[in-house]
Formats: sequence, C-alpha cells, structure tokens
Amino acid sequence: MAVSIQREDFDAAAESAALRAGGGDIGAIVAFTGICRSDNGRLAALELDAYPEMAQAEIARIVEEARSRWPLEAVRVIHRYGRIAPGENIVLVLTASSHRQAAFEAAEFLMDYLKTRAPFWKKEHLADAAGNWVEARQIDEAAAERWAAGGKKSA
Amino acid sequence: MAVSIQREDFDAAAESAALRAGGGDIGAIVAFTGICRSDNGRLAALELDAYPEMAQAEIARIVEEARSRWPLEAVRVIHRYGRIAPGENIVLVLTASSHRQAAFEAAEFLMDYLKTRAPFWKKEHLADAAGNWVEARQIDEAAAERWAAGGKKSA
Amino acid sequence: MKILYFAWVRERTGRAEEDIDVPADVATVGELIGWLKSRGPEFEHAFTDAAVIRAAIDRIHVKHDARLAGAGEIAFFPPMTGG
Amino acid sequence: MKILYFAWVRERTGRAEEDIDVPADVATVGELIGWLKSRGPEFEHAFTDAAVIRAAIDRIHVKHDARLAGAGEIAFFPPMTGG
Repeated sequence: MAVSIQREDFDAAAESAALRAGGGDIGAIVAFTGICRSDNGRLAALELDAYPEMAQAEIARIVEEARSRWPLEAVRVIHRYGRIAPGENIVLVLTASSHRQAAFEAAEFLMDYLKTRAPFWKKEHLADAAGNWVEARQIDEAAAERWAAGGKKSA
Repeated sequence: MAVSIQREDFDAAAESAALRAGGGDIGAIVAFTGICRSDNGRLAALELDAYPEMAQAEIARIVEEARSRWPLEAVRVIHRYGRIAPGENIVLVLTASSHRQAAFEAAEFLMDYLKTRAPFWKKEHLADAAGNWVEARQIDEAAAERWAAGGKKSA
Repeated sequence: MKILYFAWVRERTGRAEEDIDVPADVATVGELIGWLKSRGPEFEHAFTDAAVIRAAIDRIHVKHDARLAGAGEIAFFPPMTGG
Repeated sequence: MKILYFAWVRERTGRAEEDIDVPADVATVGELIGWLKSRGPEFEHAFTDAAVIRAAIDRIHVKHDARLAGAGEIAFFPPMTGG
C-alpha cells in the first residue's frame, strides 16, 4: 500500500529498501523526512490531530495526481498522528523514478499538497505553557498553488 | 567530513542518522540517492572514472555555495567511483534544514552542480557490446544554469 | 447524518462526533453551519468565523455551497497544518 | 609540470599522467593543448576537438585562456557525467 496513516514511528531505510526491491528501472530516489522541531527548547511536544480515514483517501488521491504528472516508478507516503516529541519523525515521502527531476518535483508536490490538503492539525504543547493550535501558513497555500492547473513550479 | 569520494558503497540510513545526531533544530531532511540503472537490461555495469582529489575539493566548494544560499543545519555528499552494477548506489546527497523548502532546493542545487562540475565520467559497459563513454547532456547544463547569479530555480 | 469535528472546532463544540437529524430545509454545508450555530453558544463560538471553517462530505473536501443531499458523513475542521 | 588525463582523453593519449617540461613560450591552457597536439598522433586525436576539452589547474576548473604560470598540476578531461 502506498499510503499509511499511523501512530507508530516508521523506518525510512526499510521503506526505501522495499521501494528498491519492488523492481522497475530506478535511477533516483528522493526521501523527504519531516521531523518535529523543538524550536530551540520552546516545544515540549506536538499533538497531531487527524481524520485518518479521510487522510488515507485524500493522500491516495494526491499520489494518483503525482503519478499522472511525473513518470514515477514508486511512491510511498507515511504520516503519523498522536503525540510526537521533538526529534521524532512526522512524515515520510519517498519517490522513485528513472531520472532525478521527476523524483524531486514529485516529492515537493506531494509535500506541498500534504501540507494544505491532508486532514491533520498540529497543536503545540509548550515547555512552559498551555497548548495552542498551529495556524495554517499562507506560504504553504502559495507553495501548493504553484502546481495548480498542471503548472510546473515557479516559486 | 561533509564530502566523501570513495569506491565503497554507502549506508544512506546510517548517514542520515549521523546527520540527525549532529544536533541543530532539524525539521526537514531530504535524501537523494542516485542509483545505477540497467536501462532495461541493456547495461552490464557503469565504470566511473574520477579525479578524486579534485572531486573532493570541488564538491566541498559546491557545498559551501549551498550553505551560503540556504539556511542548512547539515549537508552530506558521498560520490562513488569504480565499477558499479545496475541497482547499486552511485551518489548520496543529504540536506537538513529547519524547513522543507531549503532542504529541497539545496539538494536539487547540489545534484545539478555535481552533474556538471564534479570530475566524474561514466563509461557504459553494455550487456552485448564494448564500453562507451556517456555524453554530457545539455539538459544537465541547463539545470545547473538555473541557479546562476544567485537565482532561484525557474526551470 | 453523522457530523465530525476536529482540532479546535472539536474543542469548542465539546464533541468529536454526533448523529443528528438535520431539518429538511438545510440544503448546503453553509446552511448546516448556520443551523449548527443556532444550537447553543459552544456552536456559535466554534463557527463564529465561518469563512475559515473547512468541510468534507464523505471524506472529500467541499466548499460551503456544496449540497448535503446524499451525504453520509460531514466533517468540519480548521485549515490543515499537517506535513 | 604534472599533467593528468581522464576518461577518453586518457584512453586516446594512452597515459593517465606524466611529468613534462613545457617550453617557456607556452603561456596558457589553450597554448598547452596546441603544443601537446604537436607531440604525436595520439595527442592530435585526443585534442582534435579542443573546444570540448575541459581543464583544471591545481584542481580548480579553468578556461582555455587561463595562464599556466605557477601551476603545479594540470588536468584535461571531457565534460563531466557524474552524479
């Protein structure tokens, strides 16, 4: 399965090995790992709220969109939810292609769309205060919009 | 050391773990792995000729250039030379940053510059013929040129 | 009709999900939001700035003018901040 | 002066490196290529299309108009195809 929505951590190396073992004439693999930052000690933990059933379906649609735009040999997306401590993994995007440009662009596209379309919400638990929901950022909307209407990135 | 030029294979997972263990407020890691393709069985092996001392120095200069352009927490580049069979690793580029855009752009920049400036030459050993040196591709020059003069990518 | 709430919409309404009978004249997502706001101050609070609230019908993003006819599961949530 | 050859430049000249005394009036990389070509058919062959040949002085890329003064190690090679 190309998409997993899970509480458990993931093993990026094992996922990458599985992708390579899947065959195809892979010349380039891009692995993006998103990690919980501590923001210089300000953050105690992130709490990721999720709508897992929709996340699964929505990310699968985004993966299909990526496959229709770039010649990809394989794609894998894992997104965690629940309580995540600084330094822990949040998200993994793996793209494999014959050539590097498709793998890079598809990975960026997937991340941009994940950020703005996948139903997850981050709440910050601060080291010395109550939790706050993270505000969506206009820059993420802009990043996703550069792929609109079949366009290539130009941001 | 940020740059290694070596005959031996590398362990991308171990390199990534070392990068994360190095500290800093890492929120994004991009790992690019370049792999020898078989070209649908046409290729028996690649022979990578190298000028290792210059490759070390030139890639270190490219890494410094990337660090001056993007706020990177860590960078790691490994480029192999010698005989490499289909399915084997050729090159690893790892970039770590607080935010994903810097990590993605720096990794693409490093690959584009590696392709056109690092002193390596690929000779293809075919399954049923003599070896041929791979011709440099204009598309790689164009990919590198989009970063010229401090520019952002627009290709 | 099953309604789900996420993130601060859930915190403000005080519930993660509920099954409710929506009046027949509530035809769109926007009208459903208006009707929900009439149910009490916690809903008024959750949907005060209705324009920022996102909605999904049967796990697909929809706009506020989407029609409810045939919907099984409707979700309300703030703009996404995953990834 | 130490000269290195790589890839098909090495194969055509038949050597990976050599130490040679270059005449004093050979002042630039381009002039060195011209002088090398006079050394025999294998060099004539290697440098026939001189414009495609890349050069590095002391492990830094240079153009053909770069001066040789002070150079310790000069390398000649085709366009790079690594990565």
